[in-house]
Amino acid sequence: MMTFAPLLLVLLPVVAALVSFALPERLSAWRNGANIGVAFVKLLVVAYLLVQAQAGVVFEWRYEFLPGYDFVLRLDPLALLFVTLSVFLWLLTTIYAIAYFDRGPNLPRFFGFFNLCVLAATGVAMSGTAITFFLFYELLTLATWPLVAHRGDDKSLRAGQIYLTYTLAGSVAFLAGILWLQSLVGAIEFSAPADLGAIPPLTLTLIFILCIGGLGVKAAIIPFHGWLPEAMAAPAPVSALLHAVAVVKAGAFGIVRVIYDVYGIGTVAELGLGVPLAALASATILYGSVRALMQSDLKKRLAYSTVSQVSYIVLGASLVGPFAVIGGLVHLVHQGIMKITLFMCAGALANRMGIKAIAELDGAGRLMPVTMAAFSVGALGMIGMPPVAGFISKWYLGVGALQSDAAWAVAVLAGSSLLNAAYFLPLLYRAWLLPPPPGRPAIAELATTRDRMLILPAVVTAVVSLGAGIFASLPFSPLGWATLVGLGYLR
Amino acid sequence: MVTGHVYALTGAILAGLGLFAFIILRHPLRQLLAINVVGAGIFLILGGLGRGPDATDPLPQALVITGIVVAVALTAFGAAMIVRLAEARAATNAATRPDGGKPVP
Amino acid sequence: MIADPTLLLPLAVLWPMLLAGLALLPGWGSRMVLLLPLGPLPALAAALVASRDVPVALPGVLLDSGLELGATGALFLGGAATLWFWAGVYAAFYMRRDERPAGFALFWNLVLAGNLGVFIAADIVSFYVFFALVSLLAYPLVIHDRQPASMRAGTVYLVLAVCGEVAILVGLMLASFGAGGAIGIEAVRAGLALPSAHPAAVPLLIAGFGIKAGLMPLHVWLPVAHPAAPVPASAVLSGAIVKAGIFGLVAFLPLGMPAAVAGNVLMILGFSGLFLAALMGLAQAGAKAVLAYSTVSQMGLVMGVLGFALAGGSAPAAVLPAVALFALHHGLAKGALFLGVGLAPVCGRAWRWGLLGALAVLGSSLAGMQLLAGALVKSALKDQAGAFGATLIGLSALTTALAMARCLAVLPRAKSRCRPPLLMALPFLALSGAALWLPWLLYARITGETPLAADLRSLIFEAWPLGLAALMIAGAVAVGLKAPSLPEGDALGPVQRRVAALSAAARAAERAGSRSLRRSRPKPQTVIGEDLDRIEDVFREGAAAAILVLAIAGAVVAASLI
Amino acid sequence: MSPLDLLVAVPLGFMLAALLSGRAARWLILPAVPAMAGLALWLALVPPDAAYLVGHWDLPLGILLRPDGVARLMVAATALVIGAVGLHALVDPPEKAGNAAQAETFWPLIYLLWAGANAGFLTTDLFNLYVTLEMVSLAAVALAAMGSLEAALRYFMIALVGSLAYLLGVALLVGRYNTVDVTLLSQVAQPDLATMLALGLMTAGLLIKAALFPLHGWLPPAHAAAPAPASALLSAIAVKLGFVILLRLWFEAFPAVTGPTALHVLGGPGALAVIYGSVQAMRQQRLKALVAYSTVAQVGYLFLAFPLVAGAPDPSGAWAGMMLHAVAHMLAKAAMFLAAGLMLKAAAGDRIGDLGGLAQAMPLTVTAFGLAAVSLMGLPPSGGFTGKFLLLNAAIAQGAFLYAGVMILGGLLAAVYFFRTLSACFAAGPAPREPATRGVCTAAPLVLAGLAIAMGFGGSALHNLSAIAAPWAAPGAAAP
Repeated sequence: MMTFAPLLLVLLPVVAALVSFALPERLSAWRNGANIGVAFVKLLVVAYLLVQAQAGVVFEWRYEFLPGYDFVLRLDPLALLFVTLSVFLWLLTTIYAIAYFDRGPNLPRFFGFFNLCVLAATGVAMSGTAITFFLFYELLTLATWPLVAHRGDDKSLRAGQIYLTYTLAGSVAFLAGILWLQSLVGAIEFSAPADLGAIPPLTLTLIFILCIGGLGVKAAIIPFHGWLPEAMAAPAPVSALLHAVAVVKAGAFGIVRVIYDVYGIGTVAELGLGVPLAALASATILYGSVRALMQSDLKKRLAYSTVSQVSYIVLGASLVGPFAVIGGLVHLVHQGIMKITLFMCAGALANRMGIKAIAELDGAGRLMPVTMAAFSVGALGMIGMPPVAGFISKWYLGVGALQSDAAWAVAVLAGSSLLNAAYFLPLLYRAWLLPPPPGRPAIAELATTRDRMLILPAVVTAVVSLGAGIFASLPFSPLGWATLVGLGYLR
Repeated sequence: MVTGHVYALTGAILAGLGLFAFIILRHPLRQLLAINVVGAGIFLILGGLGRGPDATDPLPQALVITGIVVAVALTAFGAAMIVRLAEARAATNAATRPDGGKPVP
Repeated sequence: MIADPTLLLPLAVLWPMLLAGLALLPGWGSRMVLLLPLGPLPALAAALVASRDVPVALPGVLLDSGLELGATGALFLGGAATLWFWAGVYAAFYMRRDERPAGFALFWNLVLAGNLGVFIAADIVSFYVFFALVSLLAYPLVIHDRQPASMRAGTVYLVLAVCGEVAILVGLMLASFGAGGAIGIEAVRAGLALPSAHPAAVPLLIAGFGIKAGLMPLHVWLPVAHPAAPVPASAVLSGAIVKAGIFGLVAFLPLGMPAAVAGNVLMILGFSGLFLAALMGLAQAGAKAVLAYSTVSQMGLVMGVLGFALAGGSAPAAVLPAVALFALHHGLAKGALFLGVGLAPVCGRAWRWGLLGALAVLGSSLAGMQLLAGALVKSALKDQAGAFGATLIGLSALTTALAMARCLAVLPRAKSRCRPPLLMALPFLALSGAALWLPWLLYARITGETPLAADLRSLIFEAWPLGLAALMIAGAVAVGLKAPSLPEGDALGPVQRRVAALSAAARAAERAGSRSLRRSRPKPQTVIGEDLDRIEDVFREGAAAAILVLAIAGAVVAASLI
Repeated sequence: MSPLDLLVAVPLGFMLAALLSGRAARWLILPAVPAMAGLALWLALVPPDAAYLVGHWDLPLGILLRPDGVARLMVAATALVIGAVGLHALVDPPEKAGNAAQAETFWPLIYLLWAGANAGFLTTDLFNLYVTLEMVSLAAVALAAMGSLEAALRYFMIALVGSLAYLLGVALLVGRYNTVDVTLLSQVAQPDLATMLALGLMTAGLLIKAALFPLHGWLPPAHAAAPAPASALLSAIAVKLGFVILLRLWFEAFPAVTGPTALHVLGGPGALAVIYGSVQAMRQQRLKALVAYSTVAQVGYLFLAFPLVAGAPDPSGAWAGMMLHAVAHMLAKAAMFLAAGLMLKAAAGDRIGDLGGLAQAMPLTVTAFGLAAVSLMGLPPSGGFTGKFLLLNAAIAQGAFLYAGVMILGGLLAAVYFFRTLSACFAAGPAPREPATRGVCTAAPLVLAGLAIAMGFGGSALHNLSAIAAPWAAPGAAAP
């Protein structure tokens, strides 16, 4: 029966999406209940799967959607890593979104696409073939667009256009890449890298560039990162999900898949493709950080920070050393948890106090201490401050870079840490140490249920990101799981 | 030269003339007539080429008859449309004229 | 009560964290300030009774970390715990009416946890975690009073602390990689001693720890940050927290394996700091600033010796006890000095003389006055510093003594008839006593020599710099010489001004650049659009269709013929 | 009895009934939809070798109806499209204000179109195809005339040119081979000048009907001006007949005549059509004109597929891709026109900028438009994607990177103009004029678009269906 487990993970959000679309606004309580309920059930399923996967069971569901091309949902450890992240964060973001919007316009549409978006993210994670991956990857693009353009004002619509322009262009490049490769080796399964020995290196390199370039758009690698800061026009729950789990992560995850499951480490090393990609990722890390430093809008700064942080994953994946892989994979999770904390806090600040610009943060810590405490944990984690989870990622990436003979990457990490500190610490400084503008009352952060639903998800993620750092070596910690995945590739 | 070929050649010339007319003429009615000339040419070709040395082949004949029926129907339809369009234009013109737009007899 | 004394190690760090957590409870802030002295008690117990060199594994935490108390670590731990305890007593009284008791108690305890954790970490990851804790969370202590000067000091502190963190992180990564991915401190240190170790690892570690310990060119934060904090915080900053940096060097420098370049550089920087910082301290107007420069100077001494040992390949077993002993003495004495400076405003007439006397004794001990504890620990260090180093250490007595005199001279005045409260005086006295007594107690056990082994004559002969200092001080007082005045943080001001100018220029350039990009451009869309409209009109003509039919028919024929 | 002749006869019967029943004609759609759907399903399930000779005359005189994969797919899609459009029109009759008689002419016309299209898809007799072509053209022109007489007349004239060119080709073939049956022709065809000329003339004529660039000039004004249900039928069905006949000619009758180069005479304009149609669509300010130009671009894909099918070592993939693309386009484009019609009724004006606020006012209709757009853009999961995927696969496998590039570019350009429209719907706007539409009206485009999306999940079944009695599968008739 549990071979249907992967399918269940895909179908549950569909149910939630349909319920969301169908229920009229006056039944919003039912809609909210359905959303949280489905998210919770999904979390239970994932918990079961995690335990099973720990024992070595790999669930797979297969359906021939075209002759020779199978639609495969496969829950290998790498997939579970991403699935767990997205399902967990989805539950929290759903709660957060319900509180954030309360009674805004167009909520059935919002929650419907929200569910589709997460469906696509889990689908991306579970895809067992390149074509399945592409299906979900595109679904993600489409389902995210109405979320980005949700507000319907000029800025959001423009953001939506830019988002689509970038991501669709990326998708077709990726599609061209996988089609090309398929024309040479047949359908691409992720269970084991295909035998690429007979293909000329130049062709392989070109295909690699197409695939990585295409995926790099979503992963916001320079010069394809332009859409991400623009997409900040979206409501906070969307930004949170977009940055933490759904879109950028799908890109980064795809890059990991391409390197490890399509090409295989050996081929990538033979072709000498890892180092240029790592260099590009490094450039992105530094560039994103520098740009973040120059922003005066809180969400923009966070957005550029994402540009920078997601490339850590790519860096780790492209360095192809044991520690680097683990570092990249674990950062996939850590960055997600920490960045979603930051965005949920930023949204709460905007929602409760109207704070959008960094200059308005003065005294926020005194007015909303719980929110800012969670924000601070996230920010410190982004800097790589122990014992928040970000430190663990950086540690593994750094040692991994050395193992791969790429000491320069350590310099990149160090420079990025400094820049991260330079753009996050002033925020904390303003929030905690400067006096609030006169006449601004403190916010009762936990007064009503809605208030609590707005703040507590961020607190939970903040605590989790602390826990993921402090208890990094437990078997079910992100690090433990990433190690399991990483060792699988290096065996 | 077989008689059939004469017919076919004539048909080809007719078709060419009709096509030429269709290209240089602008009025829809004239274009419709030009197309009828082309059609006539084609039926001649069909009939002429189908005319065997000994017996007449029934197939081209059947085709020509069917073709002529279709052509007549289409011509009628086209002519009706042209008339309808002329009426509509007249009505528009009348409506925009200062005298209040009485239908022109 | 506690069955296994090794359990004291986790408790030593968890207990202050628990106290910190309690401070977060609404309304508990001032209560927790009163409980500040409780924080270091488990650590003190651990330093006294916990078994040495028995690792305590903490499976699942961080990267499967562990805690372990070594002999050197125990000295550092004990000294720091003592200082923290008495500073805590002092703070409980001093901060009792503070505006922000919760914040103070929170960060005090967290920094305490980090500071103690550094000394007992068994692996580099937990070491780094504790180091970051002590390093970065001291920032709120520095800026506790929110005065503009403190805020500036805090910013400088934070910038350099973060830079130091990154240097240490990278250094540790390189070191761990060199040790084959091991994270145990012993294994990593052994890896650093290997010739295959990455050449940047040791310099980065020296730079990172040097920042914390006030290595000369990296010291600029220290003289501005230490005086900015409230008195008890200054005491632990200068007495205990800088020791985290020293302990980092102690723990990671690959002693026993000659490393000429790194060692010599460290030695030169350390010894120049020893003198230059003391001289700069002379030019300070605030007593706490003078003490802070004195800390830089004394730490320079330790690092100079460590540099010498590193360059020469001395065995760690010989060097480390001496360093630990010196650190113990300096920590307690410097802590007492800061507390004493804090006492000055509440010491009226008679009390003031008593205070000055006590401070003078402490100062003399720091300067290495014979028969005081300072001389003892310095003699232990001199044995490890080579002939030249020993001479320099001897000479430094002159500058240190002058600096201490300067400190006394600029001691804040008190309103008349003030009487120091017991809870502030007691910690001062207790620390002073500990500083002067503990080295005597421990000297034999640590160095294996009896104190005062040398004969009295040579001792007196060696005291000539101190005599010279006394003469100079007397002369200065006699002629009413005014000391030159330097801003706190010497090189900092000019650097800050230039950074500000550069960033302003960069912003201006960026604005100009974006303006030029925004200029309007002609729109090619309209031109092409009109052409497309004309083309489309052609296609709509029946005539065009007829011609195209002929063309396509021809094309099919032509192409089929090919 | 066989579904083959019933599929033609039944709509003709309905047409007569509609002509006779005047204002009540609209209700005939209720029995017609299940009847035709049942027949189409029956057709899909008949054995592969089923055939029907009309009037039981033998070849070459008789007319053979043959249910190959192409016919099955196209007949089924036609039934779906006309059925949905018919039900839509039943509730919301396509008439201009003050011209109630128009609605009456609509009903006989769709049955004529239905009969003509079914006959055209099923028959393999080139002359019979001419007749069906004319039936469909007649119905199409009349439908177009419901919107703009002028555009319809232009369409009519150009279509006549096409018909005559086709007829001339048929005449040449009759003279040369004395038969007009595709199967017989494939056995006797010689690559001589007369055959080539005939093929060229027929191809050119059919390209007019199929509106391939540069012969598409008639399409945008006619499709944009007609009432929405009429536009849906025109774009979905009328242009497909020309395409299907071209398939018969090039792959069944004359594979031995046409060389690989000749196929590029179709593929090249196909590629150009994709680009040109997309560029023009991007420039349109009116919603329906945009959708109409999108048809121009989509037709391009169908012809771009010709060289890919012929050039593939195993043409089954490219063939299925082409057919899936055609069917997906039928469903999606019909859905899109219906949705556009509903949107324009509610919107402040017919420009894209006037669509503001519609996403809130009529979410289901905008959803239908969006789903149709997804399929037309070739984004997964959808029939459009599956089709394009197979075509791209074939193109890349045979190194036709130019065609592959055009397909990819075309998808991107489509995304640009469709998302511009969707964006406009999302924008804040004035309160729509007629916020509530009736259920069936909304459901019809939604169902069609949903089917276009659902095709993405049934790729294997459709692939196998398209392969039934395909020309490349028959021994000896393989593509060159």
